[in-house]
Amino acid sequence: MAKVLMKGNEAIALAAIKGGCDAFFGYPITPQNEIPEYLSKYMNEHGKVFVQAESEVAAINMVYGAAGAGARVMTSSSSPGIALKQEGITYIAGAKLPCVIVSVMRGGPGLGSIQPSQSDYNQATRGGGNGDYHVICFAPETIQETIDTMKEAFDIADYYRNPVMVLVDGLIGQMMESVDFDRPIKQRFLPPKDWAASGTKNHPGRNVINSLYLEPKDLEEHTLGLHKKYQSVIQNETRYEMINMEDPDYVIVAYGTMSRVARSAIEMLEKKKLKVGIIRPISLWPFPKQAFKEIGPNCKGILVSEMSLGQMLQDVQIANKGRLPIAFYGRVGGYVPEPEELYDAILNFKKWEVLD
Amino acid sequence: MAKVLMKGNEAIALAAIKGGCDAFFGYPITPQNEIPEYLSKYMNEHGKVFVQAESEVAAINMVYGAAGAGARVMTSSSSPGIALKQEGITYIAGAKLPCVIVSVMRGGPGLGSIQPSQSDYNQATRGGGNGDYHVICFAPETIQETIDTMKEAFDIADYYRNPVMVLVDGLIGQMMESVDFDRPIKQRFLPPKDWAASGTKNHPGRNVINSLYLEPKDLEEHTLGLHKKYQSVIQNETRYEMINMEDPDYVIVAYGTMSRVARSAIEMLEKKKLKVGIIRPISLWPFPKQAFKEIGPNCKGILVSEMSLGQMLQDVQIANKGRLPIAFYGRVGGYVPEPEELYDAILNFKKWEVLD
Amino acid sequence: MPKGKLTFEYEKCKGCMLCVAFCPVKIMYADKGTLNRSGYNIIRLTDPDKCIGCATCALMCPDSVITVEVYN
Amino acid sequence: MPKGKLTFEYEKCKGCMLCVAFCPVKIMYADKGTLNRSGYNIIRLTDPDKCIGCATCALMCPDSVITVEVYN
Amino acid sequence: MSETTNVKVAGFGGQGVMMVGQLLAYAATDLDLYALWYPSYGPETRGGTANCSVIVSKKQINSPVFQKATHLIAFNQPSLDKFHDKVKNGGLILYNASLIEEPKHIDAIRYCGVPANDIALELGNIQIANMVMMGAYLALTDLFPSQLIEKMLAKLLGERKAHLMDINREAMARGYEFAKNYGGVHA
Amino acid sequence: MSETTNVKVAGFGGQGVMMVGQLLAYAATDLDLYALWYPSYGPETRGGTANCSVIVSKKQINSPVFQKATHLIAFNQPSLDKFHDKVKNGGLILYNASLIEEPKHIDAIRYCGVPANDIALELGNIQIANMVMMGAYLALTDLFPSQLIEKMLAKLLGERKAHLMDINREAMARGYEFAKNYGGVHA
Amino acid sequence: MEMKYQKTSGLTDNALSYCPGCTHGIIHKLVAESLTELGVLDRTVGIASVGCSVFSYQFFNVDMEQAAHGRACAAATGVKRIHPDNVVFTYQGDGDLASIGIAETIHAANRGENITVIFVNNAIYGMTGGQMAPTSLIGQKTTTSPFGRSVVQHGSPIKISEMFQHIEGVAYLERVSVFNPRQVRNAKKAIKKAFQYQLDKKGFTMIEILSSCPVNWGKTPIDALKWIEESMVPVFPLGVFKDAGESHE
Amino acid sequence: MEMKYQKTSGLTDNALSYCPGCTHGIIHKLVAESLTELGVLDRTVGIASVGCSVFSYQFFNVDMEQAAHGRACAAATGVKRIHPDNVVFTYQGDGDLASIGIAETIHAANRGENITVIFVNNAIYGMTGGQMAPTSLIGQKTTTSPFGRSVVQHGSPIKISEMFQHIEGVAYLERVSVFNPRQVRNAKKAIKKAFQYQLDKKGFTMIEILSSCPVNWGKTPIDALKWIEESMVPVFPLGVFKDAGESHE
Ligand SMILES: Cc1ncc(C[n+]2csc(CCOP(=O)(O)OP(=O)(O)O)c2C)c(N)n1
Ligand SMILES: Cc1ncc(C[n+]2csc(CCOP(=O)(O)OP(=O)(O)O)c2C)c(N)n1
Ligand code: SF4
Ligand code: SF4
Ligand code: SF4
Ligand code: SF4
Ligand code: SF4
Ligand code: SF4
Ligand SMILES: [Mg+2]
Ligand SMILES: [Mg+2]
Repeated sequence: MAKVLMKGNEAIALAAIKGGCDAFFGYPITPQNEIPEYLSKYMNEHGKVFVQAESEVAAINMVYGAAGAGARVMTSSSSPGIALKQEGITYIAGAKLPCVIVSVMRGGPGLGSIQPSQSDYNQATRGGGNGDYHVICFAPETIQETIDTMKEAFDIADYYRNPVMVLVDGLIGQMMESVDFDRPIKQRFLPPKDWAASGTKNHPGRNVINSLYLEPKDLEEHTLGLHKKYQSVIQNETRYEMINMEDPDYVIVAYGTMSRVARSAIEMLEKKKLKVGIIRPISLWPFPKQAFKEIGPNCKGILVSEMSLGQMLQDVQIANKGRLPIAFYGRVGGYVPEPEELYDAILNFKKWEVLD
Repeated sequence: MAKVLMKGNEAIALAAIKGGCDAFFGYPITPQNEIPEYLSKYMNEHGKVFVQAESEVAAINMVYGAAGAGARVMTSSSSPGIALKQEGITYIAGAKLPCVIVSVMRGGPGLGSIQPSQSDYNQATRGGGNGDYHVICFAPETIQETIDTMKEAFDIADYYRNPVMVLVDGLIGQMMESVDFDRPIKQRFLPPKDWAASGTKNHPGRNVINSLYLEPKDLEEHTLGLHKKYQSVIQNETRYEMINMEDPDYVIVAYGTMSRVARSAIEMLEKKKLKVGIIRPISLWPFPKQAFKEIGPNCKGILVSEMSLGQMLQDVQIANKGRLPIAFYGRVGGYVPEPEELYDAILNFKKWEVLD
Repeated sequence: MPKGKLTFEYEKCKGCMLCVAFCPVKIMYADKGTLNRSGYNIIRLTDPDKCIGCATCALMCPDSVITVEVYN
Repeated sequence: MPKGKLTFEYEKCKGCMLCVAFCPVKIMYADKGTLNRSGYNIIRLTDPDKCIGCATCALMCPDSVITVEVYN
Repeated sequence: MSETTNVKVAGFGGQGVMMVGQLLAYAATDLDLYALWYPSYGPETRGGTANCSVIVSKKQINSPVFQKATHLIAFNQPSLDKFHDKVKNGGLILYNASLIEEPKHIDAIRYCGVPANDIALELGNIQIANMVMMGAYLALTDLFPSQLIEKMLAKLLGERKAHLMDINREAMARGYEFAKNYGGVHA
Repeated sequence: MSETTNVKVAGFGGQGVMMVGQLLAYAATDLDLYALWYPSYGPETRGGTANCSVIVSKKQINSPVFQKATHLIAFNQPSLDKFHDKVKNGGLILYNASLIEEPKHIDAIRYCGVPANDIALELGNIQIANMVMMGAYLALTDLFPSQLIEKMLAKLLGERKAHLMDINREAMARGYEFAKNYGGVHA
Repeated sequence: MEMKYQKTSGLTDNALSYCPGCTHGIIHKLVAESLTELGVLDRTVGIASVGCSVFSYQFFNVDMEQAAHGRACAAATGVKRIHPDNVVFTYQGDGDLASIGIAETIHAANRGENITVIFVNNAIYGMTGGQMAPTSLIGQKTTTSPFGRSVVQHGSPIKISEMFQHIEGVAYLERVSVFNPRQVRNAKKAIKKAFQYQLDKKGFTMIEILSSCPVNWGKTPIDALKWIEESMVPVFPLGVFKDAGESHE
Repeated sequence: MEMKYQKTSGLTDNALSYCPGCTHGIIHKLVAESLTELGVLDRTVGIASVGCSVFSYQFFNVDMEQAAHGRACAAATGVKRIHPDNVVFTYQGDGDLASIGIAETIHAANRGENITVIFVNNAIYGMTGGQMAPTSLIGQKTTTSPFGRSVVQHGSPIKISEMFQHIEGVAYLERVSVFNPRQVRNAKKAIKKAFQYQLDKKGFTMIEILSSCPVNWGKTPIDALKWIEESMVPVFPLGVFKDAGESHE
């Protein structure tokens, strides 16, 4: 397949099909509607399942049901819609089920707006469901990377029996770029789903999908088991890109759309003879803490930039361990900062420094 | 009123009435059922509003409606129930409405268990709703403190026009202690709610309760306005207790039930000639970062202890800025660590140290 | 002699043609030559004298563009 | 000669008395002297010979405590 | 009375276990002592067993949980089995001898078996076995005078159930008496 | 063609603004250039105005947003008003003269007003005013040959709408011609 | 000269955000006129829902709350319980009310909340760009039912009024439309009556209004009205489904 | 000797967690017996809901999923769409189905999901300790309606079967009870018929079963059965509410 120009949301949909998605359950919400719209056509044509649920709550619980029955399942939504899915997501995590959740961020809080934003970082990485669980969360920066991530997401979910979230902002969902659907993804050994509730004739024993453990002993054991799995995710799935990081004067930390803006900004800064590197977290959970150890000794500070008022900022603070000064530059409301703004923010680092 | 022996949940309910609560909307869930049960009787008798909603989602949106109409409103729930309220909470925050949310934590993830836990720290402090918003969150350690907090919570919510969460674990909800309902609370000047949607005859102009701002300019302005408010909350409402903190050998950081366990543990450690202090965050958001600056120079490390696998831990990491080694000791599943366990954890600090 | 007098708030008109369609005496039309600020053709009467002042146009107008007064 | 033969899984019995209440020949009773491990009085027959093997007791038992066989 | 007493009360649901614990906590509060009562509210509450913990102390109570109880009041066999090893040396195990076999004794612990069900049945009401145990408990410890517990019970029962006071009082007295004369008490 | 071209296309909803932008992006992709298209999808899309941005580049496109456009194609007055000051020095403003008054010119910018609606109406279909503008745009820039845009358009219309190719082609030609002969073009 | 028809003072001067010819605009007028005529504008609180009518808080000249998608009836319950003497209404689309919000709506009705629900059924998700609604008709092509709604895959259009007539808390329930002047006048009557019942504290009232979405139906505004009459009405018959009459207080 | 009645192999050997005399136990047997007799245990997936029956995943001898409170029908939809040839059923209480889960239940019905819903209506929230349910009777005292349910404050008990009969996707819908041996036998018939309809791919089937909660009603198990007969049945009349008969495929 040659390169094609495609809208982010449609690319996500097609990539899901290429990634072996068996079923989609979702509820309309801007700015991700092209995902269900595309899939309503093509899942049908491929003999797969597409259900427009009555709500986000219903959708995520259909995902629970279908994932528990052994399928490769996805849902997609946007900010307030993801909020409604939080209970379902913690159930899925608690029952050790695989699924893919696409979150296309818009402005908040509340109904907010439909413009792009990154202010659902906390929502994506800290849940909002109850309990000690994690959702593996990837935040690609281009439509190409979004496609590659989507295709792999189903395998990762199956491999760890854990929900995987692909987190983009509304801009990535709405824009078009030229992309290639045939790039290979990592091959993983995926054991048969002999744990699935599909009728006892399909497997030995009786399978139960469940997250209830009333006995403290059982729940602690279960939770520690999850914890152990998360350690292996941290070990194996942490992803980030180091850009221009040989002994930089400053480092910008940015993900998704913002890292692209940062790329443009550092080109401008180079002309000012400022060497600015970028740490681009690709996995937001697990957050690539180790990247920060590699920052050279001459770095004067870290600029975190988000389309929010500072959410990933906290992960950077944890990773930085007080070593370097941290500044924050963010825009909200639907504004995507322009390269010039980051350029200025680096030049006026002190002004944006996060004190205390 | 003399001291009375009272169950935590019932004390919460009575304190709400004393705090001037006009209306309760909630849905049953263990281990907080005594709150609505108590209120179903007494709100009625006091001519106030009690509605058992059809779900947590409905309950929080009734809270939205009633708070928008100018009332002092509360809801209460537990872990998966709070998850379902996340959309409503971000709407309330986005629309600048006051309300009190009581969260009585049980085990998770998913259905988990009904035993006490503290694994909803992230849920409480990082939302799970969308957007850049904050819920002011207090975590008292005794029933007495819970009462005092509840009584004040309505004023704080009104003062900042922001949701306030009172976060306790199921143990505090279920146990009985002797308490005094007549302790005074801080007096605040609360301006009349001339912004409320109560009919135009009750105020000048037309009032609209809303969180939608489609124009980037408007939403950014709105969000920055919220942000400014949050700065003043940080300034004025950050609460913590420093226990035995004159030049300690170690510091335990614990909140709620765990800080009580820590109090017992440091008594045991004193006999071992170890001077161990406690930083007890009372407000979880805003988190009392400044307390950590006051840790004396001879401290060898910070032990964070939670009934979770480490959630507040991250706030401690941020506050600590890499200064002291941090260890973590947590139990989950419904187990409340016993003082002996913290005692051991301090003695074997290295074993529990959080690396990387 | 017209029985009704119409006033249009032209800038609110969206050119939907509902007034035109339901006018019982068929005297309304969209003026293709005139756009309002939103880019819609505004509505005029071919023959104001024939207006019977029934206000059906105003009733059906979703955007409250039309005011109808009647001569009494 | 009894028509039915009853077997009880005593440990599952919760002493709810539904079997007792619905036995058409009223031959069942709770033995106050015998508790099972859960603390419930177990059920016995006053007069096994009178059992007609109708299995109403078993039908109504929520806990599937009773097995009924009939002599043929 | 020692500075802090940790009591565990355990039995079948319906045996009135929670109430025994609460009465102790109410009594402590009445004396201006610190008190904390905490129920198990887990899966065991339906059909199975129930238990509660009480802490009575002269000073502010910190940890609401304790590893070892000073006193165990066990109403049935599973409860004794479960909590037998969670009693402090020097502690007391009071058990309902109607339903529990005499346990193997550990030296550092006092034992007392009271046939609470039998006494209650004698008095004509199985429901008051718990107050028989309460009476015995008061006899074996110096925690509270019987009158105080009676006063608390009266409050708890309220007017609507005031007619039950007599039989409860009698149950306590019988338990008290039995324990006072109990030969098996060690130490 | 310069390394990177930023185009802003803006007008009323329904004027075919999005399609003009998409055709440019498709054409770039066909030439193996990098292309990025991004629509406004905000409140303005219902009834009000709509706009899209296109970036065409010889190298990987980083920032998907730009502060200043190289070229502005304005279909109505509000769009010109909104984006006039967001055009780079040395840039181009192409406007629909049927609906837009001639703007005050800034020296460093080229202007071209095409009466696109009028030409389209002449051709008998107001819907193709956008392709008139497209033709003019191609005449004024060296971005793409008309044939390439026609090829892309054919793809976009598909078989079902293939019959519309002719009139669209003619619209482009008329726009092209008009712009080539346009006196008002500066620089 | 006598005023025969003018913009009601129940609406603000803000231009409506609806597409050309969308009958949301007509329904807005009817609600606003009713409240004005009943003289209750100054004690009314309206609840805007999420859908094309989300901006109705800018249009109704009364105090308004904007509620989360589907939760208008919950928010209305909150308001009404605090201010029982206020007039409280919700304005909701079919996606909002019949899909995500059906639980909140049924339970407000079942509690007999003394509120009025204006239920605008246009058989589509208008605001989000034309996805299938639970009320979409069999065969109707939408952006998420590209091959047409099918009984087997999607089920039949949900009949809200038919279901709600069995709810005891419902005092008045009528299905109307606005596809011609006569229907508009009738719709107005129904809406006003519903508010009157609320003033009389009779309980939950709901008016289901078959409305158009020319843009997402791909029709001219006039053809859209025809489609209501010819395609929707046979599936959603007009009429009074419940009228409890006398107050139950 | 011939076996007349024994524990069905459709149930596991785990002791049921229900209170003494709770008819959840009887209903469990009927469901399990039906599945056993139809020979479909090995291709059945059951959905346990949240309520006293949450542990039903330990009791039914089939593959099970435990679903979030109220979402059993959504989870069942997920399973059924993946495995259309499996038998899929939910087992839900009145709090689960009629309160928090009514949206999911209605929409599964409306889509005509080919699943069977076992709806255990005991007019109370059993598991959480006896709070008011939407089906609680007028005057019924519960822990959250201490003065008794009242029409004015809480509304009347919700009639699920009455409402659902209007949903086109519903193939079979009956309300039964288990308060005496005859009713138990009748309930069994209804349940088995519902599963048979599912096997015949007729669409959504639901059996509403009036059940007891002796503990939270404060009654002996036997008095509780009487209360079903004397107090509940008049409010929730037994009978077939819908029977679509022939397959609609
Ligand atoms: C929780 C949530 N889910 C989804 C959306 C997206 N959304 C906005 S409006 C709408 C549907 C509107 O349809 P309807 O209620 O029929 O109103 P209409 O626009 O047709 O008048 C949806 C799904 C949202 N804003 N919030
Ligand atoms: C989201 C959520 N809300 C509330 C609860 C608490 N809860 C557990 S069971 C239950 C009600 C059960 O009542 P019902 O469905 O009637 O079942 P029953 O116990 O009566 O059989 C509730 C509210 C929960 N587990 N999850
Ligand atoms: S008032 Fe009646 S006759 Fe006059 S223009 Fe309007 S619709 Fe036509
Ligand atoms: S009905 Fe109103 S908006 Fe429509 S064309 Fe007529 S005047 Fe304009
Ligand atoms: S089988 Fe019939 S007669 Fe025999 S004990 Fe049981 S109910 Fe009684
Ligand atoms: S019905 Fe069953 S559980 Fe109940 S008493 Fe009889 S045998 Fe025991
Ligand atoms: S999208 Fe449809 S319902 Fe919404 S305003 Fe436009 S025409 Fe009306
Ligand atoms: S609480 Fe009620 S419904 Fe639940 S098991 Fe006990 S008796 Fe049955
Ligand atoms: Mg609609
Ligand atoms: Mg129930």
